[in-house]
Amino acid sequence: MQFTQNKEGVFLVLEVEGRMDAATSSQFEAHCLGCLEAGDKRLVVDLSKLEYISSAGLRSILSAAKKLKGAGGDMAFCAMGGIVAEVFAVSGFSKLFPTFPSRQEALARS
Amino acid sequence: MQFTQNKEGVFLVLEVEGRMDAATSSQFEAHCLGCLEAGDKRLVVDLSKLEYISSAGLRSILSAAKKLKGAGGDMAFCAMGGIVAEVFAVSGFSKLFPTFPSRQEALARS
Amino acid sequence: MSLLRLPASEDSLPQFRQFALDGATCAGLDLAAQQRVELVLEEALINVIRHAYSGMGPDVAHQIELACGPDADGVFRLVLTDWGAAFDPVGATQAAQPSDDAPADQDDDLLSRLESNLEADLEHRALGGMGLFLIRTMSQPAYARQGQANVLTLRFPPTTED
Amino acid sequence: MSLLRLPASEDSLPQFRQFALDGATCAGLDLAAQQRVELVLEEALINVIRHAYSGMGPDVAHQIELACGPDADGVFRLVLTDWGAAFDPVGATQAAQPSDDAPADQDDDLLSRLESNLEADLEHRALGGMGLFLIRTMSQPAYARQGQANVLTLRFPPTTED
Ligand SMILES: Nc1ncnc2c1ncn2[C@@H]1O[C@H](COP(=O)(O)OP(=O)(O)O)[C@@H](O)[C@H]1O
Ligand SMILES: Nc1ncnc2c1ncn2[C@@H]1O[C@H](COP(=O)(O)OP(=O)(O)O)[C@@H](O)[C@H]1O
Repeated sequence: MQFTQNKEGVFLVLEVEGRMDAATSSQFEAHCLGCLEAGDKRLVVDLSKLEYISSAGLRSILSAAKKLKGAGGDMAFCAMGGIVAEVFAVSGFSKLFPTFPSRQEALARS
Repeated sequence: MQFTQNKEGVFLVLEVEGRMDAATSSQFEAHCLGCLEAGDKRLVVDLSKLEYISSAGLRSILSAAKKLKGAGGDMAFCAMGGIVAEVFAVSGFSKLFPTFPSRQEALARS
Repeated sequence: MSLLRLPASEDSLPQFRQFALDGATCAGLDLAAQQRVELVLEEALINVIRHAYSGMGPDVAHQIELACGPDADGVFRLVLTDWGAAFDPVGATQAAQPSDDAPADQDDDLLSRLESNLEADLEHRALGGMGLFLIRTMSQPAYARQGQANVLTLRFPPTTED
Repeated sequence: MSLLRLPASEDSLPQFRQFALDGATCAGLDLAAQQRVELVLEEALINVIRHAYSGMGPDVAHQIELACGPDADGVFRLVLTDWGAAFDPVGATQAAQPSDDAPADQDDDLLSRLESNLEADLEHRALGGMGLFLIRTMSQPAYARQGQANVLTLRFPPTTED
């Protein structure tokens, strides 16, 4: 998994590239906790370059999101496609989290 | 399989890189026949970069060598190591063909 | 059917994955279906690797066998076999264990607990339980206990009825 | 033991190769021994793919099964199984065929013909017959006909007695 991040107003946009599977997904939570420690607690996660996600990835996301929320932050998602969008839909994640078709829309929310 | 060739006096030195297995070995005979058609019938085959050879490779070599000989040419080998040297030894190919430790020695023969 | 048997270890995941994807490609599945195969397989394998053999001695070979290919109706399917504790991932019930080495920490309303969790909000939602749900949503699974083996058949019919 | 079963086709060669090399690496074989495993496996597979099922109808599944791992003495071995015509690559004798679809074009001095060919000069040397010889030289092979199957066990003991 590869991470690219840049600050957009109050949000930190985190682009995730690669695969979130049983072998790699713990990196996602670790990276988010790193952001939190650095003071960024409002995350917009851009999934346009994420190729694959399994329940291990969902678990890592959920765990990170709970910790952000505990610190008064939040996590939103944008630009997922293919199997990632399908997994978000059936697992209820697209209802659990604010999700947006594009990064622009995610940043434009209040 | 990759071929690099250059003329050294009366000999054409042919360096073979890669693997000579059931899937690739016919390329060797085809390449030698190409050399023969271009007028090169005395070949020194440098095997230092050949990683692997199976009986399909031996068959391709034998077939090419028979055709060179039929045209009044010959084939010598040099610089094989590892499994390639082992296969040449047990199959009797090192007795069937002139073989040399180095390219220099192969070229220095009469 | 093609078949691959490997140790029940996370190290075996890449080989099983490649084997199933090769099979799915040969069977002509489209990319979306191939990704479902990959996902459902990972979920099913991880469960067997992490749970099926816990508390089982070395007298049982800790292995997993994966077969793949079209069934009699031409539908691509995976068949996953393990020789661990009886567990039905379709009904999500665990058979009572004759051995007390393996405590029966599942009960037969696991399934309904898992499903209600999907409705929970962020604070109340439990981290786990998504694997079985994805298996049931993304494939047509069928489970059978055959002798000492768990046999899970995962069918991937062409996507019309989505 | 780990196990892989695939169609008896040259397309299956890369997968069988990778499977055996993974097994050999896990078993701690050195590079020279790994290369012998790779070579002997290719020779044995090619023979089964090209000869074992010729003249056999679609009622027989044209498959090859490869198992690998250490035997009871800890020696790494491959076990290759096919369900084709009876053929002993160690003695190099072909069983008489009850069916006349599969003509018995081998006779039981194949082995001695193959070995004398190794002494022939360039003009007289036949192109083939090296595969069986490499199998016998680079591994310790043992053959058994088990029911409808040819079972070839190829052992790779540590290289001291070379
Ligand atoms: N093969 C199995 N043997 C025993 N228990 C299992 C098996 N597979 C799954 N389980 C149980 O079912 C629960 C739910 O599994 P799953 O939906 O994959 O989510 P997770 O493993 O993330 O909790 C697991 O936590 C485990 O207790
Ligand atoms: N599984 C098999 N079934 C029937 N015949 C076989 C089998 N394997 C090998 N043979 C016969 O043995 C011969 C020698 O095989 P081999 O030493 O591999 O050399 P090659 O195939 O190059 O001739 C083959 O040509 C074939 O006639």
